[in-house]
Amino acid sequence: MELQPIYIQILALVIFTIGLIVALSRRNIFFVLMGIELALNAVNLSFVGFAKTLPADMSVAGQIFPLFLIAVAAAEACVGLALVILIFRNRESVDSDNYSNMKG
Amino acid sequence: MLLHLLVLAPFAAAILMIATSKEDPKSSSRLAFLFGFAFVAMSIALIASGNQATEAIEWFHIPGAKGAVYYYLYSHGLGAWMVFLSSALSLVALMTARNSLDKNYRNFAIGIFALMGAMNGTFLAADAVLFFFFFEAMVFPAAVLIAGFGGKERRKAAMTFAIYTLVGSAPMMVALWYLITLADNSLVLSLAVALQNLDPATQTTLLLCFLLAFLVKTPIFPFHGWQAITYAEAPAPLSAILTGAMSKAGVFGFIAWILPIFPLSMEVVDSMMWLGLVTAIYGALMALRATDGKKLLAFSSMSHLGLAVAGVFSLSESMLPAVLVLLVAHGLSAGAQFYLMGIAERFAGTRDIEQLGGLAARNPVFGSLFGFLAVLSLAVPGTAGFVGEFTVLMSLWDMGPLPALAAGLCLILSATYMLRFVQKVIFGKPAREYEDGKRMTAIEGSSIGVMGVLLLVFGMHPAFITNALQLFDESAVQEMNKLTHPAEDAQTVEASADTTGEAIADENIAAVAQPMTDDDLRQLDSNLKANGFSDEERASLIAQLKNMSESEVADAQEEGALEQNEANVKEASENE
Amino acid sequence: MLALIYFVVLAAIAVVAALGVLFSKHPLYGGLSLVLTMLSLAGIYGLIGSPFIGVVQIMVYAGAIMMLLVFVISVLNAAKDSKTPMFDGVSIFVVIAALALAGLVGFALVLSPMGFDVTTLRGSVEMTSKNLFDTSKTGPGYFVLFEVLGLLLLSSMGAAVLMAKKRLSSEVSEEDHKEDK
Amino acid sequence: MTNLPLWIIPLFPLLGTILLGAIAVISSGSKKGPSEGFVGALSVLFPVISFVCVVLLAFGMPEEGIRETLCNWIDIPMLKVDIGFLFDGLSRVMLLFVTGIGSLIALYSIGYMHGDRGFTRFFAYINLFLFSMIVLVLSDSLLLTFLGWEGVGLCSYLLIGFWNHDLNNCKAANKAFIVNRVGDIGFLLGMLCLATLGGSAILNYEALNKFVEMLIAGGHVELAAPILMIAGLLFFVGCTGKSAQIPLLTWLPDAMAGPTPVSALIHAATMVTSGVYLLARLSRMFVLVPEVLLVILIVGMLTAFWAAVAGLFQNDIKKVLAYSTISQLGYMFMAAGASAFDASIFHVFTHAFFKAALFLGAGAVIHSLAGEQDMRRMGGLIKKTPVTACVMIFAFLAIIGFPGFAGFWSKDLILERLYTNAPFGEFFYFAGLLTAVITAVYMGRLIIMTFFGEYRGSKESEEHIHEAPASMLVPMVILAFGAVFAGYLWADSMGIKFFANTLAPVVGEAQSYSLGAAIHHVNALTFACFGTAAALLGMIIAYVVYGRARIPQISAKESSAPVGSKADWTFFFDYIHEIFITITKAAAFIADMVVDKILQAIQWTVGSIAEIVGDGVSTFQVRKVRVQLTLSLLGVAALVAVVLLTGGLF
Repeated sequence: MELQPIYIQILALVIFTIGLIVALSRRNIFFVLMGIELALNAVNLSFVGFAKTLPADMSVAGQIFPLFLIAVAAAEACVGLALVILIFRNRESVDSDNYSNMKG
Repeated sequence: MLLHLLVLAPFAAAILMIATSKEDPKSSSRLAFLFGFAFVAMSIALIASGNQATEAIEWFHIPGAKGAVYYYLYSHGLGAWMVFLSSALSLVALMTARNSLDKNYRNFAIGIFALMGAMNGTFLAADAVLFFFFFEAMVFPAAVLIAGFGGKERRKAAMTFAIYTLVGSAPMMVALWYLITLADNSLVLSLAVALQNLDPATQTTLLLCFLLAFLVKTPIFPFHGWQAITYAEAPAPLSAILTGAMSKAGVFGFIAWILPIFPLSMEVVDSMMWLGLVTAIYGALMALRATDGKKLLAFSSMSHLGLAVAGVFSLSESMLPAVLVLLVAHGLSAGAQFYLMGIAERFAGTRDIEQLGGLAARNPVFGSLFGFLAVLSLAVPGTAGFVGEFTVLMSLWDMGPLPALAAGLCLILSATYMLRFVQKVIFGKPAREYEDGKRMTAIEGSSIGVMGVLLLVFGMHPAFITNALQLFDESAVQEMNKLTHPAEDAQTVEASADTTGEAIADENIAAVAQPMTDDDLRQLDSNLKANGFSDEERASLIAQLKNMSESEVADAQEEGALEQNEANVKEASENE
Repeated sequence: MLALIYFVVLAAIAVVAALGVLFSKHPLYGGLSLVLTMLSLAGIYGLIGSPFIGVVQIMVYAGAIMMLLVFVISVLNAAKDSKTPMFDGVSIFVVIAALALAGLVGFALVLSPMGFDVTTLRGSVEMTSKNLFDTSKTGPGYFVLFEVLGLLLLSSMGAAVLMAKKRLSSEVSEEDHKEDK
Repeated sequence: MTNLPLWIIPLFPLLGTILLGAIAVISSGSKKGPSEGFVGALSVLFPVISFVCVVLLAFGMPEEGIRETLCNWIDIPMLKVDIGFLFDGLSRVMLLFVTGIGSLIALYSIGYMHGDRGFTRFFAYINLFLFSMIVLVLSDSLLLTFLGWEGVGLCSYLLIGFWNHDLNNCKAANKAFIVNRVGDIGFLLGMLCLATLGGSAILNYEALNKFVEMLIAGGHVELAAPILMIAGLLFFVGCTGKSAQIPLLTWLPDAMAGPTPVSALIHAATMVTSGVYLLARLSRMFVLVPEVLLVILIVGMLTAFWAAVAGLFQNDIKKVLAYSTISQLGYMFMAAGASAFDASIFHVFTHAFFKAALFLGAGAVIHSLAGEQDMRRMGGLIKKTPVTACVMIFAFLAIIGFPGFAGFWSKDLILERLYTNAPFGEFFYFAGLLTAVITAVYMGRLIIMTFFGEYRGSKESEEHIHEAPASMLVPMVILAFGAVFAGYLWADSMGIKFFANTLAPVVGEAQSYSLGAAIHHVNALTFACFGTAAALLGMIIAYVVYGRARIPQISAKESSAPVGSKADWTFFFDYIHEIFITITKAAAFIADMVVDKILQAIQWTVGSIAEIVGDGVSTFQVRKVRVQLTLSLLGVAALVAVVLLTGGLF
């Protein structure tokens, strides 16, 4: 019984699914943001896990890309939180269903 | 250079027009006229200078396609004449709109120039994707102009027009994309080659997709729902352009894209021809009942274009020049009639022909012009319309007497509705009292009059039109080949292209009537023998033929003799 | 074998913490569980030979981003919203859809064979910096991406500042309110 | 003087058209209009010049005629046609009387149209008509003839509807044009039919004749006969349209709505005879298909008889003349059907004189009565307008075939040829003779009701009756001379065969082919006696029936159209046409109200379905963003499933 890459992938999949469920099923806007973070983390893990199955040069991309993803996540969190605060000031609510004023 | 100018300069002109004053129609109209004249002059130069092509510039790559999409313009006689129609009608539209629109003249001119550029692009594009691009681009300025300057139901009309034409050409886009993923690039020849390798079912599907776009644009019978309301609600100058030039894009598509690309089966050709004839008769019947003057003209153009499409799909030798003359004649006469109807509407305040009447007495110059153009659109001999319709009828006669009879019925009906139209609009007494609106100005009258005179001139000497016609000549085919296959297998492509483009390609070959040679006579002799002619009969006939072809210098007689022996042979076989 | 045990432990912690995010009522607890997930993921990174990413994960993700989130949650008192139910009818639908997707993807994963490669490069600082800042023409060109990312961060910071500025005046927010209507 | 180019003949009327048309358009804005003297002089000048040209050419014409190709017209594959002119015996005769009578009638019109608002326009049309007519008879190919053919139809339309403020005139004009159009399509299809046989070159008359010669010489007539028969029938349809034969004859009586000079020029003397001209021109082709000739013969006979009877019931003086014209055209067609093309052209020639004289006389009567056309309000005019009456009476004697007058020679010739040439000759001869009797009756009725007895109009209008001005009388008198003496160009029983000789190069060969060797030699005198007897009998009947002032008094309101069973007889073919019109209208109705509505319904249904679906989806979207996202999640799942199931495309 050795560690297999498939275990890593399944872990990533589980976390990703939980992230999706959090993001979509919770109505609190903070949980939505956290769900997205969770899903992003799972993707990072998947990248690295796959990178380890590739030979020398090809494994580089999979290990660099998570760095970029983390940076993008940072930017996303920054803007997302600012938005949440702004909307919260206007609506006095963290219920994401209340935010929808998209008119078709 | 000329080609680039004709396609791109209208857009530049449209942008330049933005710089003119919106409030002062005088200054902007002067600039617009200047541009308009320049474009007409360029289009005449284009016709005069014969076939030409630009350098093929790589434009962009479509994902999945093998080759690049080229910005590649190519002018042949057909396209050049259509460009002439679009620029000439645009000029007259700018002139007539000058009196009807005051404040927004500038915006109108911008729209017209954009439309003209798109139309010119459609008629000159040698690359299928480029063609499609312009084909779609035509819709937008036209729809915007209808929505901005039309009559009471202008929004509905613009929506109907845009949705119908865009939805109609959507399948073509898909089919085109599919084809260019298989072809080396998107020029006609490579598309035709690519299509040959497909199985028949796929070919038919692709053909139907292409046909639909042109059927809607022309429009042909079950797809004409947009036409009447659009032409009626659009401002009259725009209606003139729509019917005179834009609807030609449909027929042009049949000739320049469908025929060379698709190997057509007999059923398709037959059903398309009948569809055209049904459109012709249906349009004429609808025109008989129409009470809205512009709708009447719309149905009349539908009828004429149906005839043109029927002519295209008769696929006879003389089809191409015949249809071209018919299209030019129809473009000029229908355009002029729309302008006149617009002036009548402005003058009397209505376009309901039951409400009009007596304009000949109230406004004699207008009345004479109106009557003159109505007569010209009736295909009276001596006008271009006659040459077109007679030759189209002749092509149809090739397919059998029944299509020709149907077309003849259509001509009778066209006389009926046109006379009714004339009678209701300019004769009799007005049905109600009204204040006279703006009269026809000298510039409008003379520009429309020039169109009438052009019709007469083309009618007496249609060679002006037909001489420009060298569709798909040798050099162009080679040019395209070079682009398609840089060096190695140009040979094979040419061979296969010849077979696919046969319907078109043998036009030029057949034009040259050969004098009789001894071989022909021998051939004839054996034919006759096979058909059971006795020796003396053969000898006498051949002696006669020899005498005729020797004594007669004029090639007319030669052709007569040639045809005669063909006819004899044909009859002989019938006799058996 | 040892690696597997470490992995199982870390994975269990990560999954449990992730489930904690899902079921916690107050966002603050949710945020803290999320931090826990990230820490255990960082451990897994180290375990499979990418220590640099693990370190960055701890420093940037768990350290900076999540702390920002937790900070905001504590600043906004109303973040805990007792009126809003944790789950509603839609949630069931979501769970079914997500599980369906997960099942399918998992099925695909299980079907595809894969194994660790012995020649795989270790995701050390050295390897990362060599590739990331390789400015030679033949190189992978990550540095351009790196610069672009810098711009992205800068602009997102600017955006955040702009939105924060609006917050300062109450009139503006009223206007916003109108606009939103 | 034969070095005159041929194109000069149509050139002058064309110039006249352009000039007068320009004057008409330019002056239409002004109140007063251009000077009538100036315009009148111009409009007579151009026809006269071309008449002079024709005369000069006619005297120097070589036996085989002059051919001249002006330029190329249509040149596309399959169709090469030149603009060329052919001046031979046939076109010489036609041109002489077309330009001659045209000039006279232009002169007459100056007086008749005096003071009309559209004076200039009228003469522009007249010149255009002469141009078209000259092109029709002068052209050397069918296509160019067709140009003239439609051109004269167009002018006829314009001139019938000349007083276009009255919609009834417009309707008559429309009817004329549309009925003619039906015939024209026949002509057009006939041309196409010929072209399939021998290419477009065969549309040239000379090539056609050569082709026919070749067929005869090669003995292939029976091979080509089916196609030639169709072509012949189609051409004949064209002729029935233009020459008002059964079944396309209803337009001619209505066409009398136009000014009287127009009726005289177009609807009596020239245009309506172009059908006969075409038959003569294509005689070489027609004689190959005797079946078609038989059809022509029967149609001609029926037309002649029917129109003569219908003429008996008319009260409108111009309508009587219109039906008489149809009847006489029927004679000409009978002659052509009996392959006596020269006789039919001869009748065209004499008919042009006496019918034009009759129409001009009727015009003068109408003019003097200030527009009154109903014969029941005339009578006794011989005392007030003696010159007009004399002209009319001479022309009357000519039309009934009174010995010595023009009609006598031509009509007798036709009857004689009918007897000798036609199949069932006796029957057709008898029908022709009967028609001649009826002709004499209705023409006698016209003369009696108009010129004899008491004046039956109102008293105050009697004061204003006056003789027409000189410009009207001069042409009338000249035409009356023609009506008397034109027949002596071919006085068969006197041995003068000048006319037959001039036509011989054109139609002689055809006739001899048709008749073969067996030419009956009969005593011309016998036929002359029968003819004279018929005319006298008709006159006596007319005198007995109408001479004793048995004309019922009528109220002022009553229309001049016949009523009751007489109307049924008169309008029989109108009723038949009505059927076709109704069918067309029904088809249009179905197209408009059924087919189009169905298409619109489909269009509307598709549109509204799209709208409903769009609306539904958009309301769905607005409320629940999460639901929508989850849906997209499911979509992704579905895609994954597809990829798994298909194993991936690439």
